[in-house]
Amino acid sequence: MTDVLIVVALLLVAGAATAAVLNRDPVRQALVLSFLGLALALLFTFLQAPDVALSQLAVGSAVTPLMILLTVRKVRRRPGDSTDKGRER
Amino acid sequence: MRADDGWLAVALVPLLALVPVLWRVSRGAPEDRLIAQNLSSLLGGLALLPAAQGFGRPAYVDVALVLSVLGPTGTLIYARFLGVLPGSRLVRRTALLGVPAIVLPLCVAAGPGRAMAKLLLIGALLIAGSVVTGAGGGRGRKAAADGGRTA
Amino acid sequence: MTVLPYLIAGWIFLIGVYGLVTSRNLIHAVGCLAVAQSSTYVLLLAVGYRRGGTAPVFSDAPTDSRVVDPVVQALALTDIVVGATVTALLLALVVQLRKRHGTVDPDALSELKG
Amino acid sequence: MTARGRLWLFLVGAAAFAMVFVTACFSLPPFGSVHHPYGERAVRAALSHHTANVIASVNFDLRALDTLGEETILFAAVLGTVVLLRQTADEQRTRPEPAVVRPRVRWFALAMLPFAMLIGLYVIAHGQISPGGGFQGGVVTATALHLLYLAADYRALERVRPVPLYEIGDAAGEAAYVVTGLGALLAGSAFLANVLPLGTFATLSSGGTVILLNAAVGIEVTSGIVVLLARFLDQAVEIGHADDGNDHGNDGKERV
Repeated sequence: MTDVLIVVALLLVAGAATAAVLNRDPVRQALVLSFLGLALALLFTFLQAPDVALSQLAVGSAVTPLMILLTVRKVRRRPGDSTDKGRER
Repeated sequence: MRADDGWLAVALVPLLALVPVLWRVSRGAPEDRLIAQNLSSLLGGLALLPAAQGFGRPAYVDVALVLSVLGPTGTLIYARFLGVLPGSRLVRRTALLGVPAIVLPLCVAAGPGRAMAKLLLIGALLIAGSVVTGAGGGRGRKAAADGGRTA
Repeated sequence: MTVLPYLIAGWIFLIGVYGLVTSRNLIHAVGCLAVAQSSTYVLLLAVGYRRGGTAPVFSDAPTDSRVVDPVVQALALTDIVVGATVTALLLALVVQLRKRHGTVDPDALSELKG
Repeated sequence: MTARGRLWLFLVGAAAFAMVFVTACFSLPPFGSVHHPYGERAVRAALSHHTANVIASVNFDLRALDTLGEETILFAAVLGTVVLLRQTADEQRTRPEPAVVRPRVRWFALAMLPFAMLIGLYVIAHGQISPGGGFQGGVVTATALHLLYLAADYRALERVRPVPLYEIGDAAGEAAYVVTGLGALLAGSAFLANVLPLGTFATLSSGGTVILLNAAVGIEVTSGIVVLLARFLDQAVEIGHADDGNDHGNDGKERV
């Protein structure tokens, strides 16, 4: 049964990683990245590594998304040639 | 430490439910993505609790404890930057039905004591987080500039 | 099952690098780098896993129980937190680039340089 | 190099990597194998040092020098970010308008703040016994502080969070780690050797220097993350370019 959990978590991680790369808009990517962090934390727990899972959760659920979102806000703040990346999608 | 397959099978249910949630996070409408992100942390907590019991390691519950605090925090961060906090009946129902359905049997299995208090705390935090982030109340103020563009 | 976790780690690495190569936005590229980085954690922990083992934390387990490898876990755990601060450093570089050159598109940046 | 050329180069490289990697995978010991010579030695060493959490023992005792390296990378990364995101001469600070926060969110965030803080400190303090430690708990504690940003706005956070104090904390954490290591030298042992009494197995005071090093890392990570987020928040919410004109009126405002 542990193996089943590990395989499902592995597939979730692989899917989330692929989705994170294919979402080209940073804000959407940040949402997928926090899902990836959660999937990784679940996988690590099933691999009997709760310490690593805690580390991943702590970083992935709030700190990394906050930094990415703040960077996006800063970068889009000034009107300029490439600020409209998000609009073109 | 013999793994208890029954509890691990229970953990498999929320884990499998994360598959469609992943689809929504990566392909849904903007508000659906936020709801899906919110739902994912709730389902993650619901998978971790029975897994800890299944592995026979109450110490693993700490992971769910941290998730129950940081999950809603993450959702609120997105909500602030996107300018929306969409309500979701799905999130509220999953929390109000799923959390007692998993936490109460776990409490019975753990018996009275510190472990049970911790489980009840996590359950309460999960429900509180989901109710607050899932209750909606329409759009706040629709973001005018950067938030609206990204949403 | 005997090699699946290793192969998945390889896939995560490749897809992350693919994102880096094709990215048109440096913030997205930093995210892709984080994805590629996570492949190392998956690989390390997969190597350290032992069937039927439990976590090498003996607060609630007898000291003679079969445990998984603690060394790889220690490696992964510190790297996750350090990796987050390095991500912050890269994002700070992106902010600086945006200030200096007014763009976050790597292709536009290389044109500027000539 | 054109985007097309780059993609082709990647595809060729990826194909070569995939071939070598897959070959290597099939030569690795199969997933879940029982043979872990280093792991077994680490477990034995940790138990002989009365540390219940073997991972904490590996990090802060057996391979403490390695963790000093990791900690220094963290320190350097925080320092680099602070330098990169400092306010330059052509930038000016604007005061963002107060945010509009729903009462429900405000109360929730305020109620969670002490919980999250306590959980973070609990994770740090129990590092040598149960899963957790300075690295993980530090991040949780730092995140907890930012619930105040969610409950109100950036100005409220600024009032209760003196950044210089956390900058000192960051350096003090790093210094405390080195000083603990030097203390071992003074005690007539090797740098970062575990010289303190080891205590009773699986209690809060077990593990000797593991507790001190764990606490030092906890302080450094907490302060480091707070400083990092403070710099990003400054840049995103307050600091604007002098030429921006009335751009701030809309964008400095916070929502939800």
